[in-house]
Amino acid sequence: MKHHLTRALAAALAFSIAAPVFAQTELSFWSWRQEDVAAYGEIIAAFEESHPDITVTYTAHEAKAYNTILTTALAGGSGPDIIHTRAYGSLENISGAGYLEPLDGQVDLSTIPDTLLRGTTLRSDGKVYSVPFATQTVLVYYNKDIFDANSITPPETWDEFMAAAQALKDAGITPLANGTADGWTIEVASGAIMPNFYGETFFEEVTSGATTFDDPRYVTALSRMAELAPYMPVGFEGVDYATMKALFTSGAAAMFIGGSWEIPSWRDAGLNVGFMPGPAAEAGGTRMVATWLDGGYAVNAASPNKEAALEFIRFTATPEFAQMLADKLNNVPAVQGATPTDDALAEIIELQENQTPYIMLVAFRFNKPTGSTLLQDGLQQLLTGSKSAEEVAAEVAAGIAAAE
Amino acid sequence: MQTADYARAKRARARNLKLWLAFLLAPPAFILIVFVFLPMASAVLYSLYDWDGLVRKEFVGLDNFADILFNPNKNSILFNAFWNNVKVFTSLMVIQNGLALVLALLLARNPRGYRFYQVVFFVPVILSTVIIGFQWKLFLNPVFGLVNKALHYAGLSDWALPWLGLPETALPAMLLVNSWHWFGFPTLVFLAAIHRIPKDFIEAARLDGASEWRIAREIIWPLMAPAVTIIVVLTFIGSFNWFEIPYIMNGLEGSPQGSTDMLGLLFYRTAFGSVSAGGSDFGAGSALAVLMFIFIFIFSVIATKYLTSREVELS
Amino acid sequence: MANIELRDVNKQFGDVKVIKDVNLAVEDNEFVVFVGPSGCGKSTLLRLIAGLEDLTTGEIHIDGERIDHLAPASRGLAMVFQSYALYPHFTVAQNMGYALRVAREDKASIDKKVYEAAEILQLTEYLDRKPKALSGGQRQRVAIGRAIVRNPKVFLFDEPLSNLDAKLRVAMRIELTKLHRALNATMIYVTHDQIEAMTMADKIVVLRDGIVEQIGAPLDLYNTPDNRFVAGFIGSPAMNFFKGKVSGVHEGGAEITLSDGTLINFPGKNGTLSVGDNVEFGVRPEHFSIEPGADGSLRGEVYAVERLGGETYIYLSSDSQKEIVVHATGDHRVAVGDRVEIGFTIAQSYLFGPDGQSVR
Amino acid sequence: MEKKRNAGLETWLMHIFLVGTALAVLYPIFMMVMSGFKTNAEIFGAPFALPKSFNFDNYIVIWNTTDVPRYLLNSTIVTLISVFVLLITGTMAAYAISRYRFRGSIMVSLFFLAGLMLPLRLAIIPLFVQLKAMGLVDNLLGLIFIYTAMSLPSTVFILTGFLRALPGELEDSARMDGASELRIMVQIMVPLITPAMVIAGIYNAVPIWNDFFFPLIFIQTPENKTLAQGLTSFFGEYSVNFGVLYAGLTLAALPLVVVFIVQSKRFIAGMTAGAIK
Repeated sequence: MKHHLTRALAAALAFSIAAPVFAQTELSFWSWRQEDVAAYGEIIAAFEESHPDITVTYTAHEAKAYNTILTTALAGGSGPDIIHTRAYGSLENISGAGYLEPLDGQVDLSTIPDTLLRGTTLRSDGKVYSVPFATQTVLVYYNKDIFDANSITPPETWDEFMAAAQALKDAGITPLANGTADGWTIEVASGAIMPNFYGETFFEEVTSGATTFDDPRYVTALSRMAELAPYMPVGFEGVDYATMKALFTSGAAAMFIGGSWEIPSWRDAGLNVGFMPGPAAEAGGTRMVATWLDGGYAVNAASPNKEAALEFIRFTATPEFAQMLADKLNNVPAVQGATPTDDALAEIIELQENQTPYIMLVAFRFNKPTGSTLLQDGLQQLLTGSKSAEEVAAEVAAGIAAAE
Repeated sequence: MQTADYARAKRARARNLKLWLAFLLAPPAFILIVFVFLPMASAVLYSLYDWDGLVRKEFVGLDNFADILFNPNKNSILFNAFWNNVKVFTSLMVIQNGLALVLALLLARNPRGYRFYQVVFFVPVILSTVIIGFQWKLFLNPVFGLVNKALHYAGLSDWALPWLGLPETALPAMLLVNSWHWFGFPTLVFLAAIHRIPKDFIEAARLDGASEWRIAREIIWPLMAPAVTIIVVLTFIGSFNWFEIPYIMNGLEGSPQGSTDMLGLLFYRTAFGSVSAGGSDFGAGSALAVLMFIFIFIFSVIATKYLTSREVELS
Repeated sequence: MANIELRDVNKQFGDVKVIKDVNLAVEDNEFVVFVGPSGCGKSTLLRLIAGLEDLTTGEIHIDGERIDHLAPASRGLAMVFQSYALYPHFTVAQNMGYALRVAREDKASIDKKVYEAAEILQLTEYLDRKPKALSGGQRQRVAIGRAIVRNPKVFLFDEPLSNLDAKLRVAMRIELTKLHRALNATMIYVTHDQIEAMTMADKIVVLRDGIVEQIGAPLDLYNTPDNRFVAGFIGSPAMNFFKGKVSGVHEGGAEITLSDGTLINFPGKNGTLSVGDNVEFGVRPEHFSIEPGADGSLRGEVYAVERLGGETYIYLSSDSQKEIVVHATGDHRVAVGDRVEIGFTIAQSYLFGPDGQSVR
Repeated sequence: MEKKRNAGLETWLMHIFLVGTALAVLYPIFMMVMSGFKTNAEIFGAPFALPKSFNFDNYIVIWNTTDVPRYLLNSTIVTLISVFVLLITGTMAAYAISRYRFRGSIMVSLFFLAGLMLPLRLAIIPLFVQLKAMGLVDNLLGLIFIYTAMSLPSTVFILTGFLRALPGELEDSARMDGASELRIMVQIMVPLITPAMVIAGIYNAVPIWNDFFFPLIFIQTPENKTLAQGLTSFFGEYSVNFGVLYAGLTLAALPLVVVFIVQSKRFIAGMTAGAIK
């Protein structure tokens, strides 16, 4: 017993001093993207090849706790040299606190469209703190085999969509895999359905204050969401993200509304999947897709290796990097100039012609309560039938107005 | 030897005793102060400042407290969470500790398999909350879950509900899971207390012709008061710090519609922010932590005092 | 082999004085019993001597040397506790030898001393057992053995027999007395049982509320109690007390009127009494005779009789006295309901003044 | 063995209740272990069924993607040392509080009781700042200190109760025997509360072994990760491979459950027998 303890103590001590010294600059790089570890390994290898004096270590933290881990480390005067940040409100929380290095003038950002740069710009000083990395797009996925077996063609309008759903339901198949247990999944679903009903101009109007969320267009869009309920799984109130995916991959459900990041997992599951934008309000109407900037790469202002870190950040703003992001991660890169080799990726980029901002994340996650909190709660209640579309819209509007 | 020498010798003995006590208390006190009380004191300090997210601004006294308590936009969330914690405490007292009491009384009669039951009942206590949370989340799944499947087989399809998805059932389901996790602990504590009651008391009552129920209520129950004190206080503290099960099973937002929101979740969201609910605010988070601490501390002390006063001395 | 002296010993717990100005001398080889009702401070006094409690003021000397500043083990004492305080995880031998092990004596000598003590106490066959496996009486003997092994100057006993049943208690009483003689040691013994005190003590110290009421040989306390408390505490059944008033004082004597009107003349006893003082008249149950007495008689109605053959206890009551106990030798044919007259003699009765002190 | 004659309705009900409770405990655990051998499709499609084959694919996935032996070693080091330090310091504090009257003793016990009610999670940021200043971030020693501090109050709470129940005459007797205070504590009193120490040890080892919150915040390099943390971070945001998850959970639970079952006799005897009579 005593022996073991001594050995254990010795081991513990050994770990604490086992920080080897290298001649070159070593950069730490934190992320929440655990599924991307291998791809980042390749990307980093490419960077290190051109920068032999710099080593980058990519650490992927547990996604749910990433915020806490990062926040605590930064507030404690610690943290990595390079930070994979989220965008919009989440980014402001740390850039506003001065933990990030402003990038204007230090990094060539000309390859990135302004709309995306806005997602990594601190509103109070107008500076960019993070190089946008990729956009996500809300899509309606459908199982081609099930559609074929039931002779259903991908619906283009809302009425067709409803009819297809009813046909599937009659055939004993759950039309839509989505549930409401994880609030964010239903917000994502709303990103596919609602924009085509509240229209192209609504985002500008509501962000500029010309209208509010109790606008009749928004109420209509909400009531469309309520019509999804009968086509969702039995007990959809308790269906969480994992269950949704299990339903769709197992072929128990025919459609899945989700983000563009899902594609690799459908491929892994060997599914014959097609995707489309949300249905148009009426025949010939536009079919918009909601998109948002997923995050970016930033430099820790307190990093002792700021120059080397900036070097890496400059690398992330190059088309070369964007190409790797598209090839290896199947992401739609924020940096322009990459040519997608993947068909699906190309298709998504095409769909983005008709893009609209994913409304709550892009514009209403800066104050509390966030638009997302309000909308998710509202959608849950709307779909269970405990609140009407008017009530939900009124509550969202009131909540946004009261937010500070 | 002078009188003064004797006095000095006595003082030396008293001083040695003090040194000995200091030797005993210093290391644990040091660890506790450095790793619990100092950080907590800093948290108290943090709560007195205005914070812009992660950056400390000016000293604002009790403004953060006033804000979370009296700002109508925020305090409804606070009160909802608090009320849920109250529900958790009362329900766990009834379900978890009630079950434990019944089992302890049964085991005290030394049934066949006595040892086996003791070990089995305690195994869930050993398992991590993560394991249990994930496990039961899957069991309660409306589509694949064993619970609903079992209900279907039993011909009770109407009873099959999306347990964790409905505001009415989510919290009760979690409470049952928590009870499943922990009931072995109070069972053993109660059983220990029953074993400590001298057998004569119970036998005398049995000879007097008292029913088992009467014996349980009038002899065993009052004499196991110290164990009850420990369990009530620990349940209280545990209930108001409840975090893991709701976090793992329904996430940080206390969904659906705040029905499983707890003070612990609210603190975490407020202090660190979350992807959906927005950025972090150390000031409000720390103020909430301080309020929780004060509340839990005061009530635990009062409860301990009250419960201890009704304990009966044995022998 | 030691004498002990307590000088002006006081002990206070917080604001509560539990021992008040105790002065006491214990002679070499003496068997001294501290007796008194519970809460009188007798155990505290013993613990002060042992060093388990610190004096508030005062001095304790053993063999002329002051020891109250010393740690318990340095005082040359051994103590036997009420619960025996055997170490449950040690065997009998380990229990008995613990003090010697602490004092780093060599193993052979420890074994020898433990064996010797065990022989005296007939414990040799239990040396390897744990206390759990012993009977009450055996545990008691181990506790005593543990004290013997240390060969102390003074043995201290704190109600050592109170956890034994009645029969064993009588046997142990005699054994302890024998042991005292065999060991030739000074012993201080605390009990609330006056029978233990009377049967074992060379000297009894009667305590009440932290004050020494009287010190003396057992029969001295019996025959000439200093005050009403000692008179009532020593002797079984307890002395009968009758309330009365001084109705006359004269040269060398006093005249008392009891509440039932009986007049009693006390020649040669008046102390500082004056007419009208409230006094109490005391007669031990065994000093009443069931016939009119030479110096006076009292009357009462029998409400209970206990006839044991060799002796008879008769319980009387009268208008002015709820209970009078009479202890007579032999069998007496009295029946419940009889009115009887009981006699007393002045020589075997006591008078206590308004301050409760004996009138002499 | 002949059963007693009075096996009446009441006794039957009791047995049914006990067996039912035991099943309710064991079945989910059985399911967890079984699910560790299943594929996702099996878990969703045939949840009640036994796995099609008892292959260790899921375990192999864990073994290949994560450094399980290192995590196991780290968790063992952290748990063992924490519990060891905890029991020593906890016993010291409990002994001082329960066996001596001294001025401020109530304050001291309140001080430790206060720690019991103070969830350290609430002070995570100052704690991080402090550990960083002490050079204990990303260091197993930091975790050991945190766990020891966190578990001290309950240890003191449990041990104080048991120590109070020991008769005072025992230590008086040892004092008369000439034993020093240290010796009385170590040789006489502490051996009598070993059951309580087993209780406090297991009671606190469980949350320490299972904790993933503090390692998430304080441990950054993979070599220093604990098992719970290593597995938690392994189950990435979008991977929903439940078979692997269950295999991991089983793996994480196994060491402690084995320790418990091996020690259960002592532990339960300690719990139910209470202090010495």
